[in-house]
Amino acid sequence: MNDISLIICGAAGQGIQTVEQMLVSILKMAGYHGFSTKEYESRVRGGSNSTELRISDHRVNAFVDRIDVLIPFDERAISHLKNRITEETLIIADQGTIQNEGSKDVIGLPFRLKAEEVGSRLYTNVVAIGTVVGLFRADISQGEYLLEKKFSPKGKDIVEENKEALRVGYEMGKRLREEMNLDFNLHPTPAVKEEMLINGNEAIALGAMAGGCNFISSYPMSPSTGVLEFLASHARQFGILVDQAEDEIAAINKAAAAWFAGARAIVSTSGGGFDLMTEGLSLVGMTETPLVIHLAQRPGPATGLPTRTAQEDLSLAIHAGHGEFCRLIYAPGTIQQAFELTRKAFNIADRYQIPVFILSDQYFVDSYYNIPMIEIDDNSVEYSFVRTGEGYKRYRLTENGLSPRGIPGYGDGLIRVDSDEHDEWGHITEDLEELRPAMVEKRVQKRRRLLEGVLELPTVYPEARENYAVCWGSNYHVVKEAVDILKNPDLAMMHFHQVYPLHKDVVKMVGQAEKVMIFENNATGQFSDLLSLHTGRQIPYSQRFLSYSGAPLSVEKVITALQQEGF
Amino acid sequence: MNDISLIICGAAGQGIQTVEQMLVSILKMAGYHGFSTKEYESRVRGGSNSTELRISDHRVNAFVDRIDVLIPFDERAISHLKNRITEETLIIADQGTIQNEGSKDVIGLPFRLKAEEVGSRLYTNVVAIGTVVGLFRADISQGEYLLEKKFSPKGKDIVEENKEALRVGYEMGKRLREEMNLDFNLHPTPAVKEEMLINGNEAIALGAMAGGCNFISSYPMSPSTGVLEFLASHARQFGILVDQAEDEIAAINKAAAAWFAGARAIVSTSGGGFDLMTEGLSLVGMTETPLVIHLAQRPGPATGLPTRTAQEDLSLAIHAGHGEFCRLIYAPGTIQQAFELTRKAFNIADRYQIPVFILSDQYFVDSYYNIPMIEIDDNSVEYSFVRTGEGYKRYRLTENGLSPRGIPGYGDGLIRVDSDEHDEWGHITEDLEELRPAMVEKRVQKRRRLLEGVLELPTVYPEARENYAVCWGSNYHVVKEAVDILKNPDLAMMHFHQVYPLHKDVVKMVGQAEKVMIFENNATGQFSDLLSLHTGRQIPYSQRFLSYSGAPLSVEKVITALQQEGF
Amino acid sequence: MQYNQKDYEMPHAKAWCPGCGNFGLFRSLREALAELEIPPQHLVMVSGIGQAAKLPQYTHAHMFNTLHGRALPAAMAIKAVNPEMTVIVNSGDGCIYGEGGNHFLAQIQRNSDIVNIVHNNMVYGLTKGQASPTSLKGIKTKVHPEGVFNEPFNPLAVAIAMGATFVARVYQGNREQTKNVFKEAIQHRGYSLVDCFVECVAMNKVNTTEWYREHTYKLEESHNIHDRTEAFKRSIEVDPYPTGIFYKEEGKPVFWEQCTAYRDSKEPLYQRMLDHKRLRELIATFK
Amino acid sequence: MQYNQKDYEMPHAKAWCPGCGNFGLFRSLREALAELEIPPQHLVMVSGIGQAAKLPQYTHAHMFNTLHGRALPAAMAIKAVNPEMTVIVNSGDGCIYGEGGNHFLAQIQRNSDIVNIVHNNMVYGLTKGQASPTSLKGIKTKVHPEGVFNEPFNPLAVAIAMGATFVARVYQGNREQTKNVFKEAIQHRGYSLVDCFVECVAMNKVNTTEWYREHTYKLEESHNIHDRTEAFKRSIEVDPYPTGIFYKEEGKPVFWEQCTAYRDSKEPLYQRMLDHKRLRELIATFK
Ligand SMILES: Cc1ncc(C[n+]2csc(CCOP(=O)(O)OP(=O)(O)O)c2C)c(N)n1
Ligand SMILES: Cc1ncc(C[n+]2csc(CCOP(=O)(O)OP(=O)(O)O)c2C)c(N)n1
Ligand code: SF4
Ligand code: SF4
Ligand SMILES: [Mg+2]
Ligand SMILES: [Mg+2]
Repeated sequence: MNDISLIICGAAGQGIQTVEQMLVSILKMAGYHGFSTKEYESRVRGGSNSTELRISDHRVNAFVDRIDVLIPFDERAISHLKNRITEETLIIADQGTIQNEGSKDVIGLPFRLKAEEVGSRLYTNVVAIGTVVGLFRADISQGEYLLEKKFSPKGKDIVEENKEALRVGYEMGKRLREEMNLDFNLHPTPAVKEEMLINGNEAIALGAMAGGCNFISSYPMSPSTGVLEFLASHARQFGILVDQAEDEIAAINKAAAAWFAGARAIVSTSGGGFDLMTEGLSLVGMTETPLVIHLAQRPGPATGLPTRTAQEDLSLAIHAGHGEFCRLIYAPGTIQQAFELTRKAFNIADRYQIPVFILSDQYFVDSYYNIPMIEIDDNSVEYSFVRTGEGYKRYRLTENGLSPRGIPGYGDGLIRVDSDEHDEWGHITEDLEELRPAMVEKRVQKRRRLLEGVLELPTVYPEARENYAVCWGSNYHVVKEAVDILKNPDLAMMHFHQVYPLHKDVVKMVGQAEKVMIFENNATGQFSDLLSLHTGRQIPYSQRFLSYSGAPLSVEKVITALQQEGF
Repeated sequence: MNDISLIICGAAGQGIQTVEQMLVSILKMAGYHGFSTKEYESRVRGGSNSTELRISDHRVNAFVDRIDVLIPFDERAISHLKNRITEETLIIADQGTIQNEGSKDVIGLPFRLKAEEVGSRLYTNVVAIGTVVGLFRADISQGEYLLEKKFSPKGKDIVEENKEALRVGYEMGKRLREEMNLDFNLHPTPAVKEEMLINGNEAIALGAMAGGCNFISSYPMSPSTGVLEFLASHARQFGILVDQAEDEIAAINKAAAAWFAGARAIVSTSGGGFDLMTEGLSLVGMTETPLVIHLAQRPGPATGLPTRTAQEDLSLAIHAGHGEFCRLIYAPGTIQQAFELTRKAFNIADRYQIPVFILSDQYFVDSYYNIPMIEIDDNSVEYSFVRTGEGYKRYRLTENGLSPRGIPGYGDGLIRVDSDEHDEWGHITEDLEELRPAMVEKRVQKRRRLLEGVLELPTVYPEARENYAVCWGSNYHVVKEAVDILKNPDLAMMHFHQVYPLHKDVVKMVGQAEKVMIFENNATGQFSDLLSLHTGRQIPYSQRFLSYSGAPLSVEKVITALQQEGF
Repeated sequence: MQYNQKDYEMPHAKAWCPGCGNFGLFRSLREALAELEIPPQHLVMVSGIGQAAKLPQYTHAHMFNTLHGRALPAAMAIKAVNPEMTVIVNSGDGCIYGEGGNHFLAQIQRNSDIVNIVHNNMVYGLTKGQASPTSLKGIKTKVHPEGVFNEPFNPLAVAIAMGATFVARVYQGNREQTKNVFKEAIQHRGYSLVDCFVECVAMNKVNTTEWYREHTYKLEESHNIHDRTEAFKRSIEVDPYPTGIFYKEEGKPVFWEQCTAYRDSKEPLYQRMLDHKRLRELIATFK
Repeated sequence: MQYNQKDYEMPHAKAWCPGCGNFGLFRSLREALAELEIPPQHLVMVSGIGQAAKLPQYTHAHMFNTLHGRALPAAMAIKAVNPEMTVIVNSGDGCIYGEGGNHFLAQIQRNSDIVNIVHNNMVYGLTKGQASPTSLKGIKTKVHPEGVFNEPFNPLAVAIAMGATFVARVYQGNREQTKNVFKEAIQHRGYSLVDCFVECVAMNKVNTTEWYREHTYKLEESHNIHDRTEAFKRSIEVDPYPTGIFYKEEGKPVFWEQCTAYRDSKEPLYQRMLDHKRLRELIATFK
């Protein structure tokens, strides 16, 4: 086995996240490709949460149902995952925690006992971490380094005891591997050590920074809060103005006004919070103010499943806000795309004076994997505002439909922006015969005339073929891995990272396909509808694989679906 | 001429509305069919507003560009309407108010002078009203009756002077008609006197009452406020609980909770206010709470043109609110439909536990015409809630997907409603394997399974033909009159009063048409897209006649468009 | 009928952390309900979203668990439509004073006859530790790594300024006081605000049980709860924070009874039927 | 440079009714601006939607005319991003205290360095006469045919309760006082609330010029503007309503200067460029 799926499951508050973070880091520094993703309940303590870790000697970046190794932190973990545990699953638990321990299914190891021996039951998790590292015979020094970094404020003794716990676990793991004759044959790739380990949230936040973001006003809401917290934690070094807004309405109005006044602003939110922003979105449309919106999806309607994943808000993002205006929607499928598209979002928003969305979801923002180091060049930020002179007209009607955008205080012009219909100076107008139609066209036609050069084609993988497994946003790796496994010479993936508006060549690409099957995490096929409308090729329900349980789509489910439909 | 278009134009505050109301009422009671619609600026005094009155011996219910008679109240009126004034337009003004008076174009009559003679310049408008009545040689007694009703609180003298002013005007009008040999050959229809004169707002509000509406919480916003004010003015007789909410968010949350507690509630709003309601809409979707929403459209985005008309919020109404759930959208085209569909909206909302929209617009709500008296039967309200017993489950999974809805205090059951994903009892759940999918399907499949019997076909007029002028909502009469005038044996109107979801037979109806041309008051063709997606027949831009000036579509524009496209 | 506090408890496990202040608050509330003998069938529990807002999930009564911030407008409507119900809103400081701030103001203006218990743990519990409007200055969070600097929201002072008719603060750890104030709040006719200090043991390491014990004290018996200026003065006292009933005004008309809909009938709306004859008469006036 | 009040006036015709109180208010504001010699290029006028909110349309300065209710968050952001600007918010009582109520609370908590002039005509002017949060009880409107019964919103009392640092009321007809209070508000560092009584001659037939003259009086010279409880007491006085500065607190830090973004630089954000080196260093930490 050169690709192991290991799951840690326990209650909120039992420290699963620390285990996840340390393990992926240690295994990466040991030269293994890694992926981790978590699923958790909407509570702070208790319940059943789990983290899936994939450890491999090649890149693995997708959720699988399969569990090779399970480390349950409590009894409930077993029932929580019962549908995914098979004959093949190796279950390793702290001795005494699981009932049917001793049966051939569950291997009990004395995590806590050993921890207590080392000094305290608080080290139980560290013993468990050590055990996993031992199972993979990975280099333990990165673990020691991490423990040192984490615990040195607490004193040398604590650091040493932690390290000891790690080593004790390590030995147990190694021994188990030998006793059970486990064939975890992972060949480390030294280059992996030089890569970065990063999740979706971090990639979006870093992308924003690379795009010159220096303002965020948002209201906490899972799963979008990570971007707010990340930017806040680097506010000082990068001069980012952070405001935890009183509500989402305030958040978007502040962000819009911030752009007006010269900042580069983002808001980060999720479905319900975004609903509240939609009037502000319309304001942005009317005033031709740039804006970047991170919309991290979760299952709805209403409060729904606050900590789960979904792709239910695509249609909403396309149509939200009353009246008509232009917008652009990115739905990154990979960490690299998340970074790059968010960076770009700022430049496009600025240049075209439109709102640009980053449409992610809980699965995407909470998943980590290793990627080659991100590089940025010195032109990562493209500023599009101008110094104004007297007589400046904010809404000058120009050839290409764009009016140069000024900033109050930069030059002598007065920047006059109005949410009412307005003339070129931004003054309110009721001229229905000329100004109103001209201004409507200016706003709406950005889509047709201007975005042409900006629109991107979907990713086709591995190459153009007869049949397509189509997906968008966070399903990139899930579908890609399924296509890889199926090795069907007629089948390729078509992944959309830019979902609205669609490139005109998509009509041809989809039109020419023999068969298509669309994978989406919603119950109605929102992207399928969009594609049908755009291409004129009606995609019936039988060709839509819709998953709306709140869990991420798995590689296995994609494979089964494709096989059943004869792909 | 048996169909005259008369326009009164002046500044806000000059009393145009009083003139409009009295004139349509007098002319109706004289047995003439009438129609009136107004356009006005977003201000309380000044500017240029106008009212179009159509007076005819057959039913006329649509806006026309043509002006047969213009009564300008000030100089600006002429330039305001310059593009619609032609050689044929007869302009009658108060002597001395219009510059080029005396030229053959403008006829000056001493409205104010005569008013002063009668007693006060305050009667100027009444003299003008009398003149118009005289022009048509209509019965003046209804005018006298109205003046009496209106002014009797102010004393007998005032009433008498008003009547005298009316008569003086009447004589001037009659004389003018004779002098100019005007051929206003209207044959009065006595039955018209027995009809009712009503505008869109009133029809919606009355429809709501006939549907058992007894709760409205709304925040003022043009052009939707009329429904709130109408219901408020009858709150006592009909036991309607009225709350002018602190904002639109509160309005919809109150209305949803009102249904929960046993009321039949409506909210009335416009684009920006509706944006703020969308999270509440999603709550309604999740909790399967009935709701009726009156969304009166006006041009956007943002504040846009607050007092103008548009059909820009159809896509928004379809997609608003995060997550997925079922909804139904009516867009009445006639006053009768407005009444009947609003009534029905309450019963359907109650039975299927979904939000039902009435999508109107400024043109629709502000237009008056005469229709045969509305009749209601004693079963106009269908109550669908049940008395509950112990063990009651609010979200019981049933065969047909509907769970009987209880009311707190009616029976012994506990009504437990949750915005989180929930089990049959309404208790929060994180069961992703069974409950979540079951509940999603319950909410989403109402559309497919349940609404089938409720969905309605579009109106085809005069009968099924080869080619169609397609429209929806308020454009009914405009397109119908154009079709009538064109008398093309291959051309019919297809009007959608129920725009979402679309009936399945629409696929065939549109598919079989030779040519179609869609008329919409927006810049992107929102209904055209919807129809394309639903029917699989792509409707290109060349077949979309899109009007987005903020003015209503006119009969003439529809005719020209159809002729140009060879219909 | 005699009630026991257990009669108001649902069998489901609670998703709160061990040691969470919400447990104690809930217990006191159940005791208050039992002592007032309020039948679950006459009790509607309303909440927004948050840890506090889960309380109705655990309460054996009618429940409307609304959106984050929107409990108050919902509660107001429920009471107005169905005035026979006792309507209690339980939600967090973020929910009521943050996202829902505008509704807080509006309810006081209306004097809706509802009870509003705000679980004030000075933090956003459910979303894991961001500052709430009541967070004290200097507290560090992931969004405020250099410390919160906004002026903390003072719900009592604002309520008194707005003309609220029942304004109280308790600390849940004072179980007897808490229960008694809840009882008085439920019995009060009008909008009753009870700002209730609760511990969030997981996310707020500053305002702990010890902190609350040390930084609160009970208003003297002699405090005149009918003097608005005096109440205001006491409400802006900080550190230590007084607890108890700050202000109370009896006899002010409540929202629902002032509504036109109740002029001629006191029946809940669901018991009324449309008067078709009247409607026909109204339609006839359009002739 | 010397300025004249005319320098702040746009040439466009105003859409207000003849006799509207907004004219006088606007005149006093222009005079205040001229006397303080604020260059139009350094002045950003922000408003929501309503009759009052049209004022920036007529002001020769930068302008951001936002949505109904949303002027304050916009103004806060503008000042925070571009602190060299003088930021003034003009909007109506409905806009600021009604739709925008939650932002009113939040701005006071932040002590944003902006001026907030509320044109309080006790009515919704632009939408033709519905009650506003400040409407007096008993006033009849089309939505309230039996009269308004909500407790009128008391902006001064709430602001004082929230810890606002500049709280004043004027009546526009008192031109000198109005101008002077505006000047003080503009010069004050922090959130300055000036609730300004204005006539709506078209929609409010109760609160007329005569009414305002009869029902207001000026706070005595001796009023101590630094005593919060005293200020509160005066703020709840009704009929007659005192005018003048009720409360003022100097030296409290303002929002933008407390933001981390200004710890190491005071430059407006648009003048700063991304530090790529630092960003590369940050990215490197993900290894
Ligand atoms: C519109 C919206 N915004 C944000 C959220 C996310 N959210 C859920 S609970 C909560 C804060 C909870 O804090 P509080 O009300 O104080 O309750 P506590 O958990 O502390 O009891 C937030 C921000 C949401 N559910 N809806
Ligand atoms: C979201 C939203 N709701 C409602 C409106 C309609 N609206 C415009 S102005 C206004 C009230 C204006 O009252 P106020 O703020 O007191 O200003 P005034 O006209 O009295 O000066 C309303 C309700 C709107 N534009 N947007
Ligand atoms: S996070 Fe805080 S408020 Fe939430 S349950 Fe835990 S202790 Fe209670
Ligand atoms: S309606 Fe009132 S507020 Fe508006 S302009 Fe006229 S007088 Fe002024
Ligand atoms: Mg809290
Ligand atoms: Mg006002």
